[in-house]
Amino acid sequence: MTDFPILSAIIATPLIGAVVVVLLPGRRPEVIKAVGYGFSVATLGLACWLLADFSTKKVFFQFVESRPWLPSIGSRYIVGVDGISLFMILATALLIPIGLLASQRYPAQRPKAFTAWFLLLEFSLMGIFLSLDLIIFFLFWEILLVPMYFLIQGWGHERRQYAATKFFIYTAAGSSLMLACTLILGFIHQSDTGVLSFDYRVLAAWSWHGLSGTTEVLLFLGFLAAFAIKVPLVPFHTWLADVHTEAPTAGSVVLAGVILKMGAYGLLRFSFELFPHASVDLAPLLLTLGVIGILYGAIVAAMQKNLKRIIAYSSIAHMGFVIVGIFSLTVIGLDGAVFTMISHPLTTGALFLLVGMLYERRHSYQLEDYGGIWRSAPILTAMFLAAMFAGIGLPGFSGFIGEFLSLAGTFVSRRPWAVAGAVGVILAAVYMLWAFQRTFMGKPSGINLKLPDVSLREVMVVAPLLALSLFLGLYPKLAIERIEPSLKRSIVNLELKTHFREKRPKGYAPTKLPGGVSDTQSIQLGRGAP
Amino acid sequence: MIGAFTITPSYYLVLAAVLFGIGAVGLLVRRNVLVMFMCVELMLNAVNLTFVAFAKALNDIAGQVLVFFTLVVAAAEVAVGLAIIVAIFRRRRAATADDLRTLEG
Amino acid sequence: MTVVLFFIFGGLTLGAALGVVLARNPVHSALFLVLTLVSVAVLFLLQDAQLVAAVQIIVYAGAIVVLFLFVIMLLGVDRPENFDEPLRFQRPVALGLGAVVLAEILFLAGHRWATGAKTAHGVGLTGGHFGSNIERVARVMFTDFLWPFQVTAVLLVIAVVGSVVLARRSGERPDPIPTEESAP
Amino acid sequence: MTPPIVHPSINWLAISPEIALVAAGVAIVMLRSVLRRRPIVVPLCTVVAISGVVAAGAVQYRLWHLLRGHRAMTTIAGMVRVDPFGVFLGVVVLAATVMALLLSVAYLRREGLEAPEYFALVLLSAAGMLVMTTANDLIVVFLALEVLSIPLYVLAAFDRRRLSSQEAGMKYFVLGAFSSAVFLYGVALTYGATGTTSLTGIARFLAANTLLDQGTLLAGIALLLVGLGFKIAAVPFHMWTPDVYQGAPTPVTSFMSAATKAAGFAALLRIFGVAFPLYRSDWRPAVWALAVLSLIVGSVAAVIQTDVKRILAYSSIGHAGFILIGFQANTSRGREAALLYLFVYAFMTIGAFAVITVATRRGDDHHSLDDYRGLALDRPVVGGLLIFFVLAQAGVPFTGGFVAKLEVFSAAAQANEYGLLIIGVLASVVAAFFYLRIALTLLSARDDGATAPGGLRRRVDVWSAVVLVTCVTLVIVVGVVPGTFVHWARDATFLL
Amino acid sequence: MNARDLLGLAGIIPLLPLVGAALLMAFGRRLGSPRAGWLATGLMAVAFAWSVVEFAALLSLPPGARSHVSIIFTWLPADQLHVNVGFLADPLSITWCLLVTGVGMLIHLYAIGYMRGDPNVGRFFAYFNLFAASMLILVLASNYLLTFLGWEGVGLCSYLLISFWFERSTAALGGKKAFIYNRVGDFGFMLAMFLLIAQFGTLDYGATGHAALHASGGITTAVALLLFLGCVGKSAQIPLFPWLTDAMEGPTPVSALIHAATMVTAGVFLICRAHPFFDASHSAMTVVGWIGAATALLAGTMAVLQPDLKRVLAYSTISQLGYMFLALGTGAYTAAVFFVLMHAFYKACLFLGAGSVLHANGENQDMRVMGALRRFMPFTAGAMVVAWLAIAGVPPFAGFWSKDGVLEAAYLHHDYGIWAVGVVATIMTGLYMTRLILLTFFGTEHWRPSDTAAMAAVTGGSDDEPDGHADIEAELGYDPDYLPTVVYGEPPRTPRLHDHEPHESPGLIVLPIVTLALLAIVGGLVNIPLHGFTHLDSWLEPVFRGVTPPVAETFAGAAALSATALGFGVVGIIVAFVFYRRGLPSPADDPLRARLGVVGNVVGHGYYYDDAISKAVDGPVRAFGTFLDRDVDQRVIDGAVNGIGHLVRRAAEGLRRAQDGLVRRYAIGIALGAAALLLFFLAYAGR
Repeated sequence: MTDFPILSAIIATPLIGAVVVVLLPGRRPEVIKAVGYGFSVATLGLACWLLADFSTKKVFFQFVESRPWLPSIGSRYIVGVDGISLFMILATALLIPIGLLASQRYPAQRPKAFTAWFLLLEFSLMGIFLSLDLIIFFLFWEILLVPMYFLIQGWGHERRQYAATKFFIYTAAGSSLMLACTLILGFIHQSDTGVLSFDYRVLAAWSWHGLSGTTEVLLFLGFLAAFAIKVPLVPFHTWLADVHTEAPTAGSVVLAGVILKMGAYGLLRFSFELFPHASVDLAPLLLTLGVIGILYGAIVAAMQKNLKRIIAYSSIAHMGFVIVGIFSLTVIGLDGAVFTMISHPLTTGALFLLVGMLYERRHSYQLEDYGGIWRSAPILTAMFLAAMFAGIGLPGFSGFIGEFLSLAGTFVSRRPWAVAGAVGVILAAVYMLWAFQRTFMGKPSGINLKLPDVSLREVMVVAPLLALSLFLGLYPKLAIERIEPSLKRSIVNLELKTHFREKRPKGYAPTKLPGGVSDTQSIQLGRGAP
Repeated sequence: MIGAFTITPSYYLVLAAVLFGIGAVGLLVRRNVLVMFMCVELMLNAVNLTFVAFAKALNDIAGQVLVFFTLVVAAAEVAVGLAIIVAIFRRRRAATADDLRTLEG
Repeated sequence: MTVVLFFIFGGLTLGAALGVVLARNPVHSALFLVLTLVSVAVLFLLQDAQLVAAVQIIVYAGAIVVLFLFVIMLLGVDRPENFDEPLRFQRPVALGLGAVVLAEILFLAGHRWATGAKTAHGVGLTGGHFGSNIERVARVMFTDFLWPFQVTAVLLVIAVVGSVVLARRSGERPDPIPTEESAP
Repeated sequence: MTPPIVHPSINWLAISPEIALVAAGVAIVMLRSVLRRRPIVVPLCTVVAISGVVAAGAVQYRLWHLLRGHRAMTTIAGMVRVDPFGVFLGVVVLAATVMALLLSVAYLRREGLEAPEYFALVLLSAAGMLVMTTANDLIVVFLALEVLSIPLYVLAAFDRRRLSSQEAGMKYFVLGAFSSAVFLYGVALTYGATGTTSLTGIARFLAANTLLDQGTLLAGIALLLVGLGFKIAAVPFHMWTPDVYQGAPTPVTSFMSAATKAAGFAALLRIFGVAFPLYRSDWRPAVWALAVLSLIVGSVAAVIQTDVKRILAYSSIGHAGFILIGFQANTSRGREAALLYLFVYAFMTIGAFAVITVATRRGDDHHSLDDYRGLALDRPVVGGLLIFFVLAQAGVPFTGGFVAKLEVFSAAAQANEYGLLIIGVLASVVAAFFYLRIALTLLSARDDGATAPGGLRRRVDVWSAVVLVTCVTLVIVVGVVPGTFVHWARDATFLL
Repeated sequence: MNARDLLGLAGIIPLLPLVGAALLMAFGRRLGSPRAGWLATGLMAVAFAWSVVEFAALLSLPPGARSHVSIIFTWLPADQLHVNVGFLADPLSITWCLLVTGVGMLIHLYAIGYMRGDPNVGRFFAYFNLFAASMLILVLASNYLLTFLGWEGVGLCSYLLISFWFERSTAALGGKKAFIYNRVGDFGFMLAMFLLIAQFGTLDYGATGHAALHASGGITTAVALLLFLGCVGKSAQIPLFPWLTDAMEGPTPVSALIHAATMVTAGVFLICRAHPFFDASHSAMTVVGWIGAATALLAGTMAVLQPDLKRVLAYSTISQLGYMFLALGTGAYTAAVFFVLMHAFYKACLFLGAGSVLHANGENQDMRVMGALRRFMPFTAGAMVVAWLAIAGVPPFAGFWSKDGVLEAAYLHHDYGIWAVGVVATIMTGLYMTRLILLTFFGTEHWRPSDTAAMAAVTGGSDDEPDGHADIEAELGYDPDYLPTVVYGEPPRTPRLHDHEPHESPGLIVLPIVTLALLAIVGGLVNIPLHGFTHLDSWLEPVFRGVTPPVAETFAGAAALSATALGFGVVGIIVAFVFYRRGLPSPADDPLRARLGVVGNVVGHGYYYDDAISKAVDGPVRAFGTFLDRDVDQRVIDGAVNGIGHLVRRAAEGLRRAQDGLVRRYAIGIALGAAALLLFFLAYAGR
């Protein structure tokens, strides 16, 4: 492996891009768009390089960089990538250029600021998924709000100010508690070990020497506050629909595609290894919330009259599958969860893009304004069909693999929840088909009779997502073999620190880390003391 | 008989405290800014009395020295304060504190 | 003897202070203030603070109050003002708070006021070979308290400059706010 | 045979910053009286003033390098104690001063208020603040308090054309006099309780003998807290803040908000850190209450305010709360956090007020949100800067505001003050709401086609530009590479 | 290249139509009609040929070795679960391949003619090929998950094809309904797979089959029943049958291929594949048997009074599928498979014939306004008569043998109850089929406009505003306003051929019909219950090794059973003749219906089952959803969120009121603070 700091490069490229865009003269929008697009594509290239260099053998973090940042509280700039974050990086790197390309013509005003904010968004997302220091992680986690806020505020629809503020305040409220708990955790760790560090690997290697369970649970809940709002788990979800309805298309794409994953990623990354006992004890609670999310999201989605709201609530349901998969505490379930996190950006991203195209033609998200679009825009309809069935988990598309594995894993460890969750598979069909029928079928009238079909650019925007979804649905091995080692690490780590024992399908050998490493030392060493 | 009953510094200190209280209450209840300043003067005097009493009690001359600084401060404050009043009075002929409430909320 | 004087002038102090607060006419308040100051000066004397007492009379009664009276006359507010309180609850709350604060201070400090070290600055009111009260004050003021003494000088400068700035008649007729274009 | 008077030794270097400022101030007064109303006088005085501050700053720099690494020089009978702590805050004060002066140049010309005395008063007030930062004696603290306050009263009332300005001066004065009287009474009681007003003396006395009747002392501590709480605008002694901030000329407001807070906290930290460490279990809960109240009021009250200067005033109350968190922890980390916060805050707030200064049209009276609507659209740079500064104050990452908050929070966490920590983070979220409100207004187009305050293309004068650039740079630098600054703050926490 | 290598290439069978689908999706629009159709049909023909090759390859192997799994690649490697994309070529799968490709090819051929002139014919054949591919994957899969892939694929195509004429509201709804009902079944299928993973850690047919032998009864029953739920959905058994009748909204070839011949039999296939679990669980078997029997009977009754030609056939399909499950429930797998084959022949023939009739009648599906069509479309009529005799179970037609085998098996399995129900159901079969034939081809003509001019007013036909439909029809290939389906209780439709007379369909349409009719005649030969003629049984024997279908002790016994079944069937035919030998006196009145009265309404409305469901969905279910959305989501949850903001605002207003600009108030504040602090120290001084 070269010593080229590829991760820092991935984080920095969008930032540089944003700065360059800001410095460019504002008179030539096409130049600005081109430049912004170039930088985002460059980031994508780096991400693909990362994928190529990524070793499926290693269990622990790869490409780690570590530099001092805030010595007074022992916080360092540490970045590293493992199977979980790798694909989040790829999803981000993929969606950003697509989002930019989708916004080529609409929204039209102030392309310079739009591009700059969008690249900053990518910058913060990359930071979130790559940073291994809790403080740095929070740094990026929080800065994300700013570009997102200004994107919604500046390029959203009628009630954008309400939505933007709600988004900012609501999510900031959650993450503020996470910050508090991060600090408390760090100082508890210091008083226990004498080392003041927020290095994820250090804290994860440290296993609560006889500290009270309640403390751990409370801290876990503090983190959960941030993650549950981002995911969002069902009672903390109401911001999502509002934001989606008001956000510009590209914003919705990234929001549903990557930002929602931040919550699940946080749970996956932090809850197990930092709060092992708590995550084992609270697993039933979170499973329940996840199942509620699946069913509730689906039912409420079926009640919506607004296309974007429908997809927004469907995302809640999909994220429910992720949560269920995570807290099934089985390798299969975790596979499913992460795989859903990879597939959901593709399908929902495509759906939001298509809805955005409809909006650009019809300037409405209301179902009653549509009907019979199929006649005037067959290609758009075809793409929507594909995206829809990919979304509701048709085998052959990536969505199915994720849902299937999540539920299968849950079924292995906790059957009732899996059964309840599987009902969501039926409901998904209900609301999506309903929406599709109302929008594309039936007799078109008035303007719907002569909506222009998609342009080549628009096909180029959506097609890659669908193609990838199909590819991953038929060859999920590509992703799973890279994800699984990290997930096994989580499970093994849980088993090491707690009395928890993974429930395995009959006749399966207990989970071992690949390459035979499976004992405490390797966990400690592999994490690499800073 | 009277000689048996001596005035300890505590008497002065209590007296000073009361004086301080009167000054404070006065500042709260009077609307006339001039009188409010006078009340401040009362409070400062109470402090002076306290200093002197403590000087007596602790048999430490420093207590009396501190009084001089208080005096200077009092003088300076009064000068500037009155100047402010005069300046305001030039604009609008009202010297009560309640009349000045363009800034609020 | 001291007892009698204390009670006379103590009472006088408080009475006059109340007078300051209660007098409808600012002029009367000012005169009551003089009375307070003088009787406080006597109380100083009773605690062998001769210099302080003298300065009290000279500076306060002599300078400050005169300044007050001067301003009162200048502004022509020397007429009784009406005493009805427009602010609801202001008076009861004020009185209540005053009483409470006073009570608290007395409760706190009441047992034993002066708990401090004796003669911390090495010079007592009496005793030792430090000469008169003036000498003693000077001795401490120009050694231990030299720095604050210097600072007071700055304070006086500020007082002068500040009052000049505010009261200067140059801007008595506030120059009309110039309009945009006339602005540089 | 009276014993001879031993004159205290004087370390001139230690007090030369103050001397420089006072000298400059007096010089200005002299020039004014000599040159009368010649056109040269104002520029000249400006130069003198700034050079005075620079000189003081140079000395501070020297002192910093002398004293770094836990050294201190005590002089003039122990009344002055120059240590890294004092120097650090002194530097903050001087930075605030020089920036306020630079802002004032164009401002005064625009408002037609040019007067040399203005500069003199700013300098003298700054001198008082420096005295405060190095004061080692309660009476010095008190005098410094007056020296820094009285000029501020005058400056607040300086704009003779606006009644609001004079009203601000009046209110500030009345309440200031009141609170300083209270503070002085506290000094007196403390003197009575310990027999001395010297901080180190008090500490020595309290360390030596335990008081059976500590009532007097406690009363004294309480009243001292009141007096200083007023200066730093802590709830419930804050009520003057919004009115005065709104009424005073904007550069003065910036000076007040940045420098006064620094000086006030200098006194607070020093008095309670040096003189009353043994009584921390008594005063820490009290400070806890002040901090919580300040946080809540500071963040909540501003939510419905409509005047930008007022919003910033309330936010400064909130910031006082955050700094109090660091103070309340009463650990070296806490002091470090408070110092860093004061440092960063100075630049954030002066930056914000600088934008307000340059953005508004003449008259300095139109600061309602409606006046600022669309500013960021009509004048992207100016508006963008204001957005940046409010976001920085909101504690957005990669700005100094975030690092400062992070530091105080970590201090609370280390001191196991979890309640305070939680309230603090939540307060910062609520505060974010009204900061966003400002940003929102600046970004939303005016319904009436009118352009932003002060017309579209008003040039920003060079000095204000310098100030703005400095603030932005520092706030960002502290936010991105905080290491060095935190290190300085750490060095400056050394007190005894 | 030996047989095994050939079997290794079984994957080519689904690959061909898959390629076709891809090509048609890409270029179908450009190809247009009829070239697109020919492409699709050609590929199906090749696939059929290849299936024959595979068939031969299997035959060339000894019976014991007639099974080959060819793994293409690892599909889903999660943890130690390894699901492959692999194809299992064995008698069962190849049988179905022959069926799907063979009948499929014929129906493709038919569709070329039927869909001629439809502008979207490319899309149609793309779906058609995609369906075939999915169906073939379903049957060839070597594990449950891959089967599920095909399973969902056929569901998708069924959805797309039912609502192919998407501008017809009924078509759109029908497609949605079909997919959702199927999803309910898939829910069971998925749970079954989860259970398999949890219990056996694999989804391979082979492995699970072996494991099932020594698994606990509870597990096997659970797996069996969950799988059966899937089959119930896919094969439209009680209680998940209503979608199939609405599926008739699709073009008739779709109904023939998907909703008669192939897809709906996927349930039968799945149970055959998973038979070890059913063998191991007697209770599961019983459930299957009874559900099948009940469906056979009830669906039969529902079909009796339907006025709509295609809906009668749909109910008949449900009923016939019931027979298949009846057979499965009695362990007679081969009988079931046999039935599937025969049913595919005659039912496909019937549907195609029906399509031809509609074609000739201007898309009119109302039997009540037909009659005496035999004179105008002799071939169609002849073919359908043959198919009628076949389905009615008249010897020697195919249906006789298959039905006979099923009922005999049921009897010999000692499931007398099931047997009885099945036998009674044959009455219905005879009844409704005879009625259909008589009303359509015999009796009196009702399609002449004059005849029904009186009714023009009340009909929901397209004649309301005839103008402007011609061009739309030209553009779309159909009239979106004309809803062909006629439900029970609707007044007779206006005939749609305005002046001209009905005519025989072109050869391209007739040819497949006739071919299928021939198959319906001779098809029975593959498995006549005489010694030496049970080809199918022996062919499928290796698949169902260990399952011994009961055999009649004596030929007489067998004959008696057959006679009984036949007799009941004939009863039905006779009843039909009694009522309808002259067709209908007038389109409006139906003698049998008049006779049945209330019962008539009940069965006619399908026991109000579907109505009840839709009422429930529109009523309580929707209400609950609205409650969740309006009250819980917006009012309670979001209300709480915004409520906090409101609270802060309130507090702010309070503070603002306190800040009233009066300096003395502010001073009070200071004093208050001082008092509070002092009080604190006073109270706290004790420590």
